[in-house]
Formats: sequence, C-alpha cells, structure tokens
Amino acid sequence: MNEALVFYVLATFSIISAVMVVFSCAVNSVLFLIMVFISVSGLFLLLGAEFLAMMLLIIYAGAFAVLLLMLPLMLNIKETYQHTAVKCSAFGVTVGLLLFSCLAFVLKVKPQRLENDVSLAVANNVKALGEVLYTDYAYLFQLCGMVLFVAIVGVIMLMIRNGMEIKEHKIAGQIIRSADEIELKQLTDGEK
Amino acid sequence: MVRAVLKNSTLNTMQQTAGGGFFRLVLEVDGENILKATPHIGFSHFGIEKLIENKSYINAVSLLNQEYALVLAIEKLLKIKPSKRAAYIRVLLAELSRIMSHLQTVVSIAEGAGNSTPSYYGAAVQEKIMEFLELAGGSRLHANCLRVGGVYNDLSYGLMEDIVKWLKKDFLCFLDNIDEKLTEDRIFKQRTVGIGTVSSENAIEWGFSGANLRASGSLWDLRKAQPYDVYDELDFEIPIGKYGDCYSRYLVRMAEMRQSVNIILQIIEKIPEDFMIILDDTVATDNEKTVLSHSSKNIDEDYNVPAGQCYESTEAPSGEFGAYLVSDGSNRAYRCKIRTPSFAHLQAVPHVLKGNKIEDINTIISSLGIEAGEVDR
Amino acid sequence: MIISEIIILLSALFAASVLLIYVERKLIAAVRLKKIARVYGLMQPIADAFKLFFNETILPRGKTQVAFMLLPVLFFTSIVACWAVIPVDEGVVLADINAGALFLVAMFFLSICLIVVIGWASDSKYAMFGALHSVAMMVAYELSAMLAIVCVLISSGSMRLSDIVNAQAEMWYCLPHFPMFVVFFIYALVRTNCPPFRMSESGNISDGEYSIEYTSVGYIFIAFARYVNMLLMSAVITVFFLGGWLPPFEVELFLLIPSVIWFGLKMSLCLLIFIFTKTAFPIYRYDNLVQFGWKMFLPFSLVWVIAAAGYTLVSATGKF
Amino acid sequence: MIDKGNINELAELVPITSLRNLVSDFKVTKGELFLNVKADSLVKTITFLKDDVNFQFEQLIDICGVDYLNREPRFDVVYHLLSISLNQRICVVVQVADKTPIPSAVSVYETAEWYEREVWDMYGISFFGNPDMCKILTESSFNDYPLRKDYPLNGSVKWSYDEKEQRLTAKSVDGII
Repeated sequence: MNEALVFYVLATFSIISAVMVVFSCAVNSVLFLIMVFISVSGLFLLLGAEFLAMMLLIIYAGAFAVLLLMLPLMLNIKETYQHTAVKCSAFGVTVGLLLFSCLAFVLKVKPQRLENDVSLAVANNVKALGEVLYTDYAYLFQLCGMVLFVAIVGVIMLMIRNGMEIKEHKIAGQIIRSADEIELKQLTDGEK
Repeated sequence: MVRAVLKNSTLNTMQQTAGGGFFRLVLEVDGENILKATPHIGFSHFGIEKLIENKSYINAVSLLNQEYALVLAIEKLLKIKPSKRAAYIRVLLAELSRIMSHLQTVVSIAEGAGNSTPSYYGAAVQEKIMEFLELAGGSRLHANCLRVGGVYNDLSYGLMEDIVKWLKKDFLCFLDNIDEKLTEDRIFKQRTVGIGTVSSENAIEWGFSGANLRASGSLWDLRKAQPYDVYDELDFEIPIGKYGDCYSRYLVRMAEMRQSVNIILQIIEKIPEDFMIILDDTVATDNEKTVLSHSSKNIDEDYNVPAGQCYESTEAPSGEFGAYLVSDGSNRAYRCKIRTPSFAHLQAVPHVLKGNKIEDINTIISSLGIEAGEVDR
Repeated sequence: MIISEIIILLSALFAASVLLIYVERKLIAAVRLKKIARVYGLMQPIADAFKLFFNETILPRGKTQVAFMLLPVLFFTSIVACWAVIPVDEGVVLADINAGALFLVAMFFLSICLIVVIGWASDSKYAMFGALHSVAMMVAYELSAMLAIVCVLISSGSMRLSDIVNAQAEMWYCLPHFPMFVVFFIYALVRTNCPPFRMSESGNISDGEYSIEYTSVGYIFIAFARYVNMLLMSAVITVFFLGGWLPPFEVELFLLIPSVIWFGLKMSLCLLIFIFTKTAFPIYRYDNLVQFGWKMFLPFSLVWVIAAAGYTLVSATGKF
Repeated sequence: MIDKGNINELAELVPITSLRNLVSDFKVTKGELFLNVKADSLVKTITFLKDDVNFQFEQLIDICGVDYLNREPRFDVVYHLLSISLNQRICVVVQVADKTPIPSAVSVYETAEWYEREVWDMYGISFFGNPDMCKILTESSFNDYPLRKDYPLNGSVKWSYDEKEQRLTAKSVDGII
C-alpha cells in the first residue's frame, strides 16, 4: 500500500515535470528536466535498482544537467527559445513517436536472458549490470564511449579561438624566476 | 532557427586600491579575459587645489610625502633653505613613510594574490612606524611635521636611537620573513610573474614614474637624478627590475625598503647636532614677514611669498609627486597644481589590464601602487 | 522515530559547526597575530545567525523569486542528506544503504547542479560568474575524486560505507592508495572553499561568490551549509581513507577509547589542515586550477584505477 | 651617468634650432625653462621637443590650467615635460582665451588624454582631437568649472536627494555666502 502510494506520487510528479519541460522557457525546462530525473531515480529505487537510480542522478542530474544549464545561461536565449519551440514542434513530435515505438518494441520482444538468468536475481545489481554490459553489449558500450569522445573533442574544437589578444603564461617559466633579477645600481653624477 | 547573438558581457566593478580607496572599473570580458577596461574616477574628489588657493600657505598640508613637494616649491619661491639638521629630519621621516607605503603595496599585492595573512603582519609594522611619526609630528597618519623652512620640531630625545634599534632588530627580520614566506612561494610566483607586464618603452610612454618605472628597467630616481634636501649627501643604490611585471614591481619595492633602511642608518650617523630652522638669513632681511624661526608663534603666522612660478617634484613612494605653484605675492597660492603619480598610473591601467584575466586585476592594480584618494585629490 | 533521529543529527551538526567556526576564527587569529574573544566567542556564531534572521530579505526583481527563496534550503538539504549514510560508529548511522558511496557521489553532483541554479536565480551577473567559476572548478576535480572513490570501492569490494570501514581493519586505505588520498583531499579543499584550491574569489576581488545576492535567512542556510560541508568532507575522508572509527593500532589502550572518539579525532585532524591552508597560502588562479584538475589529476587517477583493479584481480584469482 | 643638464645650455639651443619659428617667447626663471607658444604651433613644438636629439622630452608629466581672471587672453595651459635620458625639465605655456579650443597633445603623448580632460573639467578649456573629451572628476550634471577664479568657494545651491522625484535636485540656499 505504502509503496504503491509512493509510486503513484513519483510517477505523477515525473509526468507533470516532463510535460512542463516542453512548455516552459529554457532555464525552467532544464530545471524541470532535473525534477524528472530525480523522480525517475526514486522509481528505480522502488524497484530495488539502487545502482541505476544513483547513476541516473550522477550522470544526468549532476553532470548532464549542469551542461544543459550552462547553455541557455551563457547564450542568453530565454526569449527566443519559446517561439522556435512551436515551430519545431513537428520535429519534436516525430522524434517522440520514434522513441516511443522503440520502447514499445523492446517491451514486446522482452530479452529472454534477463528473465531466465538466475544469478542476476541473486547477485547485487552492480555485478549484474557489469556482467551484461561487458559481455553481451561490449561493442555497443565501446561505441557509446566513442560517441562521447567525439563530442568532447568537438567541444574543445569549438572553444579554441584564434586572433584574440590573450596573455599566456608558462608555469615552468613563472616558477623559475627568482628574486635575483633585481640589480642595484648607482646613479652617480659625472665626477664619480 | 535559434539565432543567438554572442555578445561580450560587461562587468561594472568597484575596485579597492592598495590603500583602501575605491574607483569604478567597467570591464568588457570574454570569459575570463579582459578585452577592455575603463576606469571611472572622481568618487573621492574633494577639490584640494581649490582649497589651497583659498587658504594660507601654512594650512595647505597633507600626508608627509605629499606635502614635501609643496613645501619645497614654496621654499624655492621664498629662496630659503632649511638647516642641515632639519633637512636630515625631513629625509628621515620621508624614508620612514616610504617604508610604510611600500609595505602597504607589498602586502596588498599578496592580498590580491589571495593571501591576506601578510597584511596582518604588515599592519603591526605600520603601526610601529606611525608611532614614530606621531612622536615626531604629533599625529599618526597625517604626520604633518614638515614646515616651510624646516620641520615642526626637533625629534624628541632618544627617538632616533629607538628607530635605529627597531629597524635593525625587528624590521629587517620582518623583511626576511616576508622574503621567505612570499617571495619564493610557488603560488605567489604563479600569480605575479608575467602578469601585467609593462615594457620599458611603454612605461615611459604611459607616464610611469618611481618604482613602477624602475621595475620596467629604467634607471631613474629623482632622489639621485634631481636631488633635493640632503639626498645628494647620502649614499644608496637604486634597485632596477628586468621584466616590468607584478613580480618585478614587488621585488623593486622590497629592495627599496632595504635601501630606505640603509638611508636612515646613514642619516643617524651624519645628522648634525645643532637644531635651527632657518639658515639663509638674507631672506629675513628681504621680506620682514618671511622671518621664520623655530618659535611656534612666528611659524603659525602667515607669510607672503614673492610672485613667481615654479615646479618642484619629489620622489614619493609611488612615483613622481610634483607641485606647480603660481604665486602673486600674497599669503595664498594663486594656483597650486598637484601632480600625483597615481593619476598617471591609473590612466595606463586599461593598457596594462588588456588581455589579462579577471582574477589578476587586483594584483595588477595593487602592484602599480595606485591610491584612489591620490588620483582624485 | 526517524524524525527524532534527524533532529538529533541536525542539532549535532549545528553544535559542531558553532565549535568549528570558533576554532577556525581562533586558529586564523593565532596565525595572523590577532586577539579575539575567548570562550565566550562560542556565542558569536549563534548571535550572528540570530541577527541575520532579522535582516531584510532582498529578492531579485525577475521571475526567479520562488527559486531564489527555495534554493538555499535545497542546497542545505543536499549536503545534510549525505550525513544520513555516514557511519560514525559500528551501526550508528541513519540509513546504512547498500549503495552508500554512490549516494554520496550523487549528492555531490546534485549540490553542484544547485550551485549553478543558485547563480541563475540570483539574477545577477556577479553571482552567475561566481557560480560558473565554482562549478567549473568543482567539476574539474569531481571526476578525479570519483575515481579515487572507485579505487576504494575496488579494494573494499563493497559500496556500503560501514563495510568499507571494516575492510580497513588491517590497513587504512590512505597508505596503499596514498596518491588517491591526496587527490581526494584536494577535492575536499576545493569543495570546502579553502585556498589554494578555492572555488570563487571573494572579498575585494572583482567578481563575487555565487551567494553574493543572499541576505537574511537564505544566507544563514548557505553559510551553515558551508560549515556542514567542511564537516562532511572531513567525515568522508575519514570513512574512505582513514579507517573510520577504527583505532590506528590494535593496542589494548587504544581499544579502551570509544570508537566515536577516534572518528572525531580523525575528523578534527582533517579540519585543522583545512583551516591551516585557509591562512597559509595564496590562491591559485582559476585557469591554472582547472588545468591542474583536468590535465594532471584525471589521467593519473584513471591510470591508478586500472592499476588498482588489476592488482585486486591478480590477488583474487592468483593469475594474470 | 645622468647628470642634471644645465638649463641655460638648453635655453641657448632654443633660438638656434627650428624652435625659433614656433616659440614666441622664452625665459629661464629659478632654474626652469618656460617656452611661450601660440596655440596653433603647440603640437609642432611638443613633437619637436619629443623627437629632437638635443631635447628628448619623452614624458609628459602634467598639463595644468591657470586662470588669470583680469588678463586677456584669460587662461594659461602649462605643459610640463620631462626628459629621462637627458635629465631635463621644460615648461611649455599656451595662452588661451575663454571658449577657444586648443589642439590636443594626444597624438604626441598618450598620457595627455586624462590631463586634458581634467583641464576641461576644471577650467572649461576644450581640446580638439582628444578622443574622449568629457568630464573626469565632477559628475555629469555639474555645469560649472570649479577652479575658475570667479567660481565661489561656498556654493549657492545645495544638492540633495529628493524622495518625491527620486533623483538628485538642486536647491538654492541663498544667504550663506
């Protein structure tokens, strides 16, 4: 009873937040996205998937959302975003439908291995996840890593700017300087 | 499509200078880097020049090193010179307050780099110097002991011995301590070396003077080049920096403090015993009202200054401090323009800051020894 | 039941913070040759909090007022929540959950996220700059610190914090994982805002901290959260690297001392080092600091994780 | 190395160099050399003083205005130059009438900018060619030139904050002077 209550509260919360993500301005939508993550991680906890719940918080709410927040803050696109959201709605709906059909497909197929493997139920879920990830899905996992790597390189390339007058300092050169550079000189007059 | 215009953001900041005054600095930044900096001054302007024009000469006094140039200019117009002992006392007090000022700059460079602990040690030392100035002149911060024709009074008995004892024992220890803790500190070096570099040519072009000019490598010191009072009789060396960055400016100031100690020790040896304020008796016959003796009655009376104009400059701690005096023969200055070093240095701040990081602003501004009150006058 | 425990935890944290503030002021004053109040100085933080309570609350003009008021509380919660999983003694812990270490990491990330939002909600450029600084700096060290925790997890084989402590009965992890201990300690300095690894430069420096716009109650929460954070980081270091409540040697005399006191002693050692660094060093410049985090610590920690995992694997299976 | 040069030798150079066409008058008083120049030959003069090998005045120390109330033209603008390499000082004086702009020295000395702004702020002498000719020390709503001799020391208006209008307002306080 208690668990069911918590489930319904979290589920409603996450759905409402998810809807608000679409219908609010840039920064607010990211904040709602964080709420979605938090409530979904609560749902994971209810299922007993502690590792997944924490990972969701760490990766999405922690790292990912920080980056997402920086974007609208730095670019200051609070106002323009809302107009374009309407224009891009067709695109959004298409992507949404696509994702939903993927989910439906997965639910229908139901991977057999997860159902049957007894060891997974017994062992804690870190070990279980590790075994699945590094055996069956090893290549996909590596591919994800590659995608992230490319993204990092792309970001760094975007940030490199040429032609700006910025003073660079070499740390080694800075530390090597000593107080001996000061010369004591006499400013004598002509006779001396 | 989303079209965001990328604009550099501007920051409107209030900068605290080494001595505690404030001015406004508008920054245009790109991330961490300063693209443009515009100082706005005038927030502590109180019209000292107008006041000097409307007060008699005696009332136009301020901080010790600051009144020095004015006193010299008035003396030049009056064609008088202080007695040897008075001149030595002047130089001694000027060097003491130079130590105080350099110390303030040095600890505020450290504070700009994020370590405020040295400023507490510095405060104890400054307190001691202010005690000496109080014994010499009667007040702590505004020492107020220079007079036209000499000084306010002879140094009280035993004061010089106290100063020497303190300088030799405590102050040199303190300097060594700072050298040990700060000068060789890795992080301090990273915060000051190569920051705010000013080349020798630029330093001259941007109107630098004093320690900042010397840190850039120019051999120039008014105390030696155009000596006033008894500086030509004293033997001291001029520290010259190489690179003109914050670290050089810091080192030059540290070395100058040691030279000042050297100067004071020489003064104690050379100072003559007799105390008299006026030397040149001919002036007294020139103009009855300019009779200046050490009796306080005559000193506090007004005197007229012959008509004429002159420019006198002294080596104040932060640079060339000049006074351009126009007299019309009355007991008030017709025009007194005060040339402060900070005004010229602050004008160069936009050039120096350009391309540096936001975090370094404080280090750079304190290392230039800028004081907002001196800028505005 | 749980409510009374939470109240006990909060009051203990409050008392510890007050003591910490007093000791911090006293130590800094000692280093700087200043004189400050004696034992009565303990009342100062309480009086400060009381005074702040009656200060005027200043709200930003924009649409962010609700967030502005709520966020300090959330920030405070995200830090206090970490205390729920920290075992002070065998069995003395609010919630001894399986994934305790992960919970800590999640909360660390969440508090970073909240700092950005605090900067945004303040509706001021200076708070925003401060928040961006803090976050960039913390993220730069966060990953290496997480890898340091991963090393500990690999060695202990559990994510439950009390198991981690018990696994250190033979040897504290600060010895075999000494470089990781240093990494995590520096991360703690970054998080607790101690120079030379300070997140945001404040005082007379041009840009402020993320909390610059806060007054009154909001400021109380943020300031309190800071001290709780200092306590928390020292406790986390104690649990992960210094053997928690375990005495350093299994000597009869040491075993007589209650284990809570050992925990407290280790925490205060860490806190003393935090406070000492506050007065002794200048601050690294922001860009140097971030470079240091990304270019030195992260690759090194990665290598160390692989080495630790390899060693554990070899010693467990007995073959390469 | 650096000996203070003899100011009389420098003064002897004035009539024999190209300065003789630019300078209308010069005198040595109290060890200082004053050159009087016309406003239109000012820039040429200081350029020459900066570049010529005999003078080498690299630094502009100060620009200041002097108000001679009953004289015609009313103002003096005094340029103090310093030669670091030759250890010399020189004063260049320009006489200006009220409301007459004079050429700016910014093209020769960068530091002239703020000094000229200060003279403008205090005396109302404007400089053409200065990139940013605006007030520097007083606030923008202040319309007088305080260092002029006819500006009173005690103000006849008092500035105070008006609660109703939400701005600074000037109130007349007659009778104080």
